[in-house]
Amino acid sequence: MSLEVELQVFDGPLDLLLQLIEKNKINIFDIPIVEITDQYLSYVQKMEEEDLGVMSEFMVMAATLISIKCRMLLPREVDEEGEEIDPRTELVQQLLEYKTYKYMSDLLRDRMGDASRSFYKGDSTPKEVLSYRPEISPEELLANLTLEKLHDIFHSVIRRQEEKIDPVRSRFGTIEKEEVSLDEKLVFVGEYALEKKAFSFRELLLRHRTKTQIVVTFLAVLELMKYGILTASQTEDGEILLCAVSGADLSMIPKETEEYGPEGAAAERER
Amino acid sequence: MDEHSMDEILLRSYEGEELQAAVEAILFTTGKAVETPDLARVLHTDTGKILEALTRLQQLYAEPGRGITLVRLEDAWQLCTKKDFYDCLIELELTPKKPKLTEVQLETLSVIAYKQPVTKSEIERIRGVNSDHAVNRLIEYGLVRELGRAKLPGRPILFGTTEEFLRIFGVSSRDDLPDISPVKLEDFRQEAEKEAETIVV
Amino acid sequence: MDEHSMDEILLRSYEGEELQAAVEAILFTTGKAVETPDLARVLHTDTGKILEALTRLQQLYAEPGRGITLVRLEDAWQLCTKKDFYDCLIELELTPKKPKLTEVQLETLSVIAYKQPVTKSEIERIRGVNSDHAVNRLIEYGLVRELGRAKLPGRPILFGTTEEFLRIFGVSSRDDLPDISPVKLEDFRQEAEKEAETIVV
Repeated sequence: MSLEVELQVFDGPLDLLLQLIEKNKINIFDIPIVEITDQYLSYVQKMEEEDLGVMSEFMVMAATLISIKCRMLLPREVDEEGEEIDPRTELVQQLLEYKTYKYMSDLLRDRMGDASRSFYKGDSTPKEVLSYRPEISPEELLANLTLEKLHDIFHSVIRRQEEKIDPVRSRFGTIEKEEVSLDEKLVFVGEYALEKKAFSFRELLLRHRTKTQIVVTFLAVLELMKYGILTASQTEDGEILLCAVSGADLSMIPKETEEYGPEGAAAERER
Repeated sequence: MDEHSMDEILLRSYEGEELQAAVEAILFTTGKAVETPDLARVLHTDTGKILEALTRLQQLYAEPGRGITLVRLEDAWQLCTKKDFYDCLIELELTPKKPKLTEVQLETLSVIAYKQPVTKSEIERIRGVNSDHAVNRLIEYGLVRELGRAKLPGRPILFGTTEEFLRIFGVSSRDDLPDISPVKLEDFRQEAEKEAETIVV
Repeated sequence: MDEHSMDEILLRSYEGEELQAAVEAILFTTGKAVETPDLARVLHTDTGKILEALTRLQQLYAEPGRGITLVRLEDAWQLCTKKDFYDCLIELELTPKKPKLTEVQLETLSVIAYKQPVTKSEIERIRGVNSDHAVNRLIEYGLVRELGRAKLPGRPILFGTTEEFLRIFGVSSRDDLPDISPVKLEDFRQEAEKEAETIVV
């Protein structure tokens, strides 16, 4: 299934995904995740990277797709009733919800066109009548406000603002495009694994704060498992344990991996 | 300016035809949407009688020889021209208020309209993309307003639609918005399944 | 969205009841006196027919249940409220709903009080949402005023509280407002950082 995506502007990652699904005439409940991920990534690759804020949202979706793709390859998890869990379920629900609102916005647009054919009239209250309008007294407005209360209100506004600022991101003056090479990450995680022998996935991620870093680290772990350097298991409390395979060394990593980034995603896919 | 006071005015209640006429006079002069309780207060009567008068006026305007109509916006009432006369009115070089909304703004507005009261992060979750800018523009256009704070960590602002929203979209209340229901979702599901059947997977 | 241009519009003449309704719609929307020939031009008919329609409208408004009337000023026509209802219009002015500061306005006022001189975009940054409307209301209420222009790109207006505001609170300057200590701010920052760390994983 090949498809030329014109470089039009999409309102967000869900919008792009929905249009890919519609163009491919795919059953939304049975998304061929490999094809869609490929198409999605090839579109994102061509995207103008001017707005990093928007770009990062597309990247989050890319990571979600890749993660679903990975989970599709693994044996299916089962729920309490023994039913297989489809890794796509959550995404499908999100797409359906988004599609519903998009559809409603079209209906609203029609309503707006129709309603705008009515005209209203301005205020024509005579001057004489207006002269009866009492002035608003600031005293009355502030009657229930004390200095303490004003202070408390400002306090809570500032507090909320502080809570909103992501302390990690707020330390950056400008956000630079982050070059994360899968090669480097493979070596890094590989060396870390050989040195530590056993560690939790969570522990590994603690060193990586940005989304791209985390995504690439995750990919590196998958690659290392593929090359037989790492094994993964899950403890009862849900912790993912990674262990270095005894006798493994980094020469088991093939040399041709390419740089990973928004562009590298495609290279990763082709292998 | 001479100081006017309440007791100068004859405090009397209006009834029947006179009440109806008074309501029309108020709605015509102010040109704005006036709430039922305000009409009742000013005319010294109860909201039941006001609603009766408004209904009679609505019937009068519905006659073929009339160019105006009475619209309800939640609990407020406003006079406006019938849609049929749009053409002759724009020939008079009048332009109706009509905000140009972008796709993004319209999408954001529909989420707010159907999900209200809703926080920014909930809008973001549904749209999959940061919606701060769109929300701010919608507030600026007077279509969306802050309703208060949610009882959630960080006490985020809750948003909802305004009376202006109802006017612009020609609906009397939020309940009159085109239906969004699980039925719609079910439709999409069936559509998708039908489509899928025609494709050889 | 749909740009109507003159030639797209069906240039049709209005007649009978429809003409009468169109005349009412025009007089209602403009609110001003409109001359007979102008009405004839816009409605593609002759002044004779227009005068007939106006006469019929005048008769309609003369009915007891009506609050508006059609007055003739030389060759121009205007809709206005019947004099009998002046009293209820005055009462509408005299007994407005008690203005009360909303949660949004209070928040905005506190930001302006503590951050003055402050621009609208700074207020927006702090509150996380467009606050134009609240600022405008506070100015209207005489609690906030423009202080001048900031030496920033676009020379944005700087806002601050009025003397009236300070006087009501019995403080002589904004420096006398209760303090928000830097220690408190640092606490918030650390709290937020701790939260963020637990989220990253």
